[in-house]
Amino acid sequence: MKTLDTASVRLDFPILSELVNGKPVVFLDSAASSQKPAQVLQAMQRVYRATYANVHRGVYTFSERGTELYDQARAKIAQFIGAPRPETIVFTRNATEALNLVAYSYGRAFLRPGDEIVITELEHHANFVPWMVLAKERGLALKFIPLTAEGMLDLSRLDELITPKTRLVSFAQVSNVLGTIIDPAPIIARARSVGATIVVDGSQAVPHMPVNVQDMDCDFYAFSGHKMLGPTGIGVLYGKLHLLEAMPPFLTGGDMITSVTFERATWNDPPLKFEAGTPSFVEAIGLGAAVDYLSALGMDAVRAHERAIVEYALERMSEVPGTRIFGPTDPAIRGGVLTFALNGIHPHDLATLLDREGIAIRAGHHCAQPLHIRLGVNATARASFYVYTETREIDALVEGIYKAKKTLRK
Amino acid sequence: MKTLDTASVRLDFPILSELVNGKPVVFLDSAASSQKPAQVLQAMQRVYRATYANVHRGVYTFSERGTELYDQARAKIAQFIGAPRPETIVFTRNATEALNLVAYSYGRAFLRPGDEIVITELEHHANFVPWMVLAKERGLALKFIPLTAEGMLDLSRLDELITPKTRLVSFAQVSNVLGTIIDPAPIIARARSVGATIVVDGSQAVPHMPVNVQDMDCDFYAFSGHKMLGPTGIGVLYGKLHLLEAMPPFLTGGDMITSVTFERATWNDPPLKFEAGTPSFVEAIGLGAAVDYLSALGMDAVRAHERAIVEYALERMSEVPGTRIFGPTDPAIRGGVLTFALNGIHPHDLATLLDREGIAIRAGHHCAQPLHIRLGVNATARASFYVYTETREIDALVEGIYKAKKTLRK
Amino acid sequence: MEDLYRDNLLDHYENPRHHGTLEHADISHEESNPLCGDTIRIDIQLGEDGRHIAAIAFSGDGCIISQAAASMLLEAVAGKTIDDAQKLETQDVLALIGVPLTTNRVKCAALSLKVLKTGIYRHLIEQAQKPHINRQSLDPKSDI
Amino acid sequence: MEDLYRDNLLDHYENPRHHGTLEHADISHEESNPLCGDTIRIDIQLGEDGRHIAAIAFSGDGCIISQAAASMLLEAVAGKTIDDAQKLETQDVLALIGVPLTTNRVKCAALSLKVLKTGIYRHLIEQAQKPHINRQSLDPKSDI
Ligand SMILES: Cc1ncc(COP(=O)(O)O)c(C=O)c1O
Ligand SMILES: Cc1ncc(COP(=O)(O)O)c(C=O)c1O
Repeated sequence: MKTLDTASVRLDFPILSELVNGKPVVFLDSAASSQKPAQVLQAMQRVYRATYANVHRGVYTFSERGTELYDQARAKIAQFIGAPRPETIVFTRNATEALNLVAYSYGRAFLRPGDEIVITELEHHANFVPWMVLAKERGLALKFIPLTAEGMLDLSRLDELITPKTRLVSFAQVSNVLGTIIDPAPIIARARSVGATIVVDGSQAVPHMPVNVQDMDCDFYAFSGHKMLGPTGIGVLYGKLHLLEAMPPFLTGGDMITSVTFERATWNDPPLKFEAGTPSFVEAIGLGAAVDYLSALGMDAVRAHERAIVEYALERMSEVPGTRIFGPTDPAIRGGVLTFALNGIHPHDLATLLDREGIAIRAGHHCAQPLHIRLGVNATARASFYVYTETREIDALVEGIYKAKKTLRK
Repeated sequence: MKTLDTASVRLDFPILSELVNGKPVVFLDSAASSQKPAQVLQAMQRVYRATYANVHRGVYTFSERGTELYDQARAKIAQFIGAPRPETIVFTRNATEALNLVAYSYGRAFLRPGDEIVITELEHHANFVPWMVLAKERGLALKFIPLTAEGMLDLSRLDELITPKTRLVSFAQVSNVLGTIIDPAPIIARARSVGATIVVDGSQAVPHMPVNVQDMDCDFYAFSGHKMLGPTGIGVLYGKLHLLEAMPPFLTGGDMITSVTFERATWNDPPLKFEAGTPSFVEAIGLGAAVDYLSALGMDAVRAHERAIVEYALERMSEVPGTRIFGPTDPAIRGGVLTFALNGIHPHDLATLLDREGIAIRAGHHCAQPLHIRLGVNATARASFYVYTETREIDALVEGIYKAKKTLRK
Repeated sequence: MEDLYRDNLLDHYENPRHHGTLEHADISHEESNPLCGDTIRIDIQLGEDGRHIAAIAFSGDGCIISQAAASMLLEAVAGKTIDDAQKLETQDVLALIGVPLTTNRVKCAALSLKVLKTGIYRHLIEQAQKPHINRQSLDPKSDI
Repeated sequence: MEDLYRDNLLDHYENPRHHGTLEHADISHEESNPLCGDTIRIDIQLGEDGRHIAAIAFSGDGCIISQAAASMLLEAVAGKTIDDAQKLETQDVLALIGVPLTTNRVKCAALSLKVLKTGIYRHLIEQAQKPHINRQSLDPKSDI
């Protein structure tokens, strides 16, 4: 397996040589959104500067070239996650829109009052609120796979939770708060056995480890481009083709039709059926470049690097007095996310004080309030890592925490 | 009034010095999507290279700076269209999503079986199909303001069409096919008098002329960034604040809530209530830069320039034998769009042949099939203009058309 | 002239083979190109065996590529079986045309093949008379 | 230390004024900061005239900024009228804090003012007893 040469990776990220408050930036918030390599920025600039035009409907050079680049990006992304065909990849704004698409289109067409949806207690709001709204609107029951004390999913009563009444099961492959890497196999096996549709929120998985949606055998898989070196404004919904074909459209308008008269409209085939209006095609091309970049690094190498970093971070942080670390402490089942609380120091104050040292961490509920209710805290502090993270940045974090404690006399 | 110095404007657009098939590009497809000035591209590059981080939830420097730039962009756009407050500006992917947002959120909450929606015969699919779907789903009637032979709206029977049963009226301010500039006043006056909600599709207006949504007194106003020098992936829905407040959310997830428990969720205030998940904030910042660029040119000057170009184009094209021009021939009520058909030459073939000369025009139904049914043709050819268009490009087009006719022996 | 608008293509456009409609068709199907709204309809009369294409015709008008491609395609399948026709791919139509097309123009060339294959497909489904097959899931183009 | 975490602010954080709850409050309102989930609740007892703030208290815990801001705000409005309180703007709270805050931290500082004003607002609406006022349109935060 390749290993990651972080020093040379860092050279590709122009922003990492910036100063923040006079200090070299230590960026530890990649789980919220990653930085972008020059390769991705250049791919988008090239389109805007040399061959820009609206896609699909033009038969002149710029538009043809844009359409080809857009199609290539779709094919690259399909290959990256092991999807069988480019047509199974629907572009959305972000993971949130991808999950809403399933809830609106699949959910409203195929779920009936009395049906049950099962999610987990650790979901991001993006994989929580759409189901809550759907359940309320359609008279469905929403149930939760509970957490263990170690921040893993408690699958001991899976068969009682997922029953023949369960029509849809949705869960995050990796928790954005606890870092827990969830083994999809037992959940998917149980869901399949009762004939439920399976949705996986891969927002924190695709950027960080090899993913193969066909091996996993999920029905839908959602993630965002901006967390995996891509630009803002682009996300992905993978769906099995027969499902995408059977589903009604979500947004309607140009490009998603084959014909419109005053009386009726005929829908285009997937994926275009779900991409109404001018798509974010420059962003899609940027995401294609991000996938090229990650593929060149090798996703096994990316995962190995992050595992080493999170192992080091767990070690160093456990030395700090008054620290509570959330989630599994075994780096083998933990993504590159370290979430913690310090006795007597609110995460916001910690983040503000660390910022003075140029260190960026996130503080709050990380869009997972129900999980925080289970953890018994309103807010936590989170440092998260990616391909450019170095152990010396963990050292800087720990030092910064000691300094903050001193400032606040804790 | 300022006048436009096209020669200096063109220097800001790197793509205009490209060659296509060995010829200098003549880009006449801005109505589909405009080119971008370096200023817009640089504004986005600056974010990615110097201060990128996810917005809203971070309390460190990059995130704070990104949030400020995002908020500033919203304020700029509000000012540009005369909206009273930044909170009335909701960011979407494009005009299509903006119109779908109204149809889903407003339409499903406030329209009842038997209510009527009135649109026009010249609408783009984006302002047609969402209402068609809503009407079908909710048992509403969908009615159409007809066209006159000159390609204007026939308002002679407006009072019979818009009645107290009419709950929503939606129309394009400028037609993307006919170029017709529609005076919103009589339609809005009639709609107001029956208490209907008023939606305006400003996709072809905001890029090309001064717009003031408060003077116009519409309830909702939708447009896309990519047609007005901005990047792909960003669109705008303006809505009156009391309506945005009363409407249920559309997409749900992170950022659009104030709190989520296992039992209930509380929505954020507009506009965030409608912006679920990580927004396309870099694109929004790019659109803010586009608005700065257009404001510096002056929207009166932009309109005057396009009016002069379309006047010249109408003149030159009327010389070409076998040409049928669609839409008003008075440049005072015509935007910078020239749509035509040539006897015996299909628009696709014309576009392909012009492309060999480096000339980009669009051919097809321009996402307005119902309108084409009224025009009695499947497809038309469209040349469209913008701040960088020069009369010599119209000359090149006319010359190219003569050459195509010769090639196809017509 | 060279390449795209060369004589062979223009000839098929100006003198389309199998152009028209058939009154007693066993298969009739029509679709439009989402790009331009152009419509192509194909009518087929089958031989006694229900497999051979005894007569075939197309109608609708459109650009040179779509019309010439339809003319060439119908020339190629006339007299063959519908099973042979089902095996054709976009590549085969492009080979008939013989000159390179850009991505979006491929859609023009491919329309007649799509109409042909979908028409035959629906015919086969109807013949099969299998009520347990969910037609919606066979036909991706649900509509309103 | 300098600026943000200087002594005055830390003092209000460590020794919050008006911290607690009131048993017989005329006004009680609670909201949370969408940024972090921190919650602030404010209780008010009014004077005989129904206008003066006779007693006021806040509860909930959160970051130094939100807690100190609440403490300073309540110190400022205690004994004033609810009409005076309604006139306060975010700027006024920032002035009390006296050191510059970044955009997202302003939300922390502004939370207690939002709770105070929304609580008073709802109280006034209830008092007004105007059934023709659509409460939903007055209260932007509909929910499920
Ligand atoms: C009048 C009109 N409305 C709506 C749209 C849809 O814009 P978009 O594709 O950016 O959503 C367009 C552009 O194609 C248009 O011209
Ligand atoms: C697990 C998980 N799901 C969903 C999301 C939502 O992603 P986005 O905001 O890009 O839609 C995130 C990121 O915040 C996440 O971490």
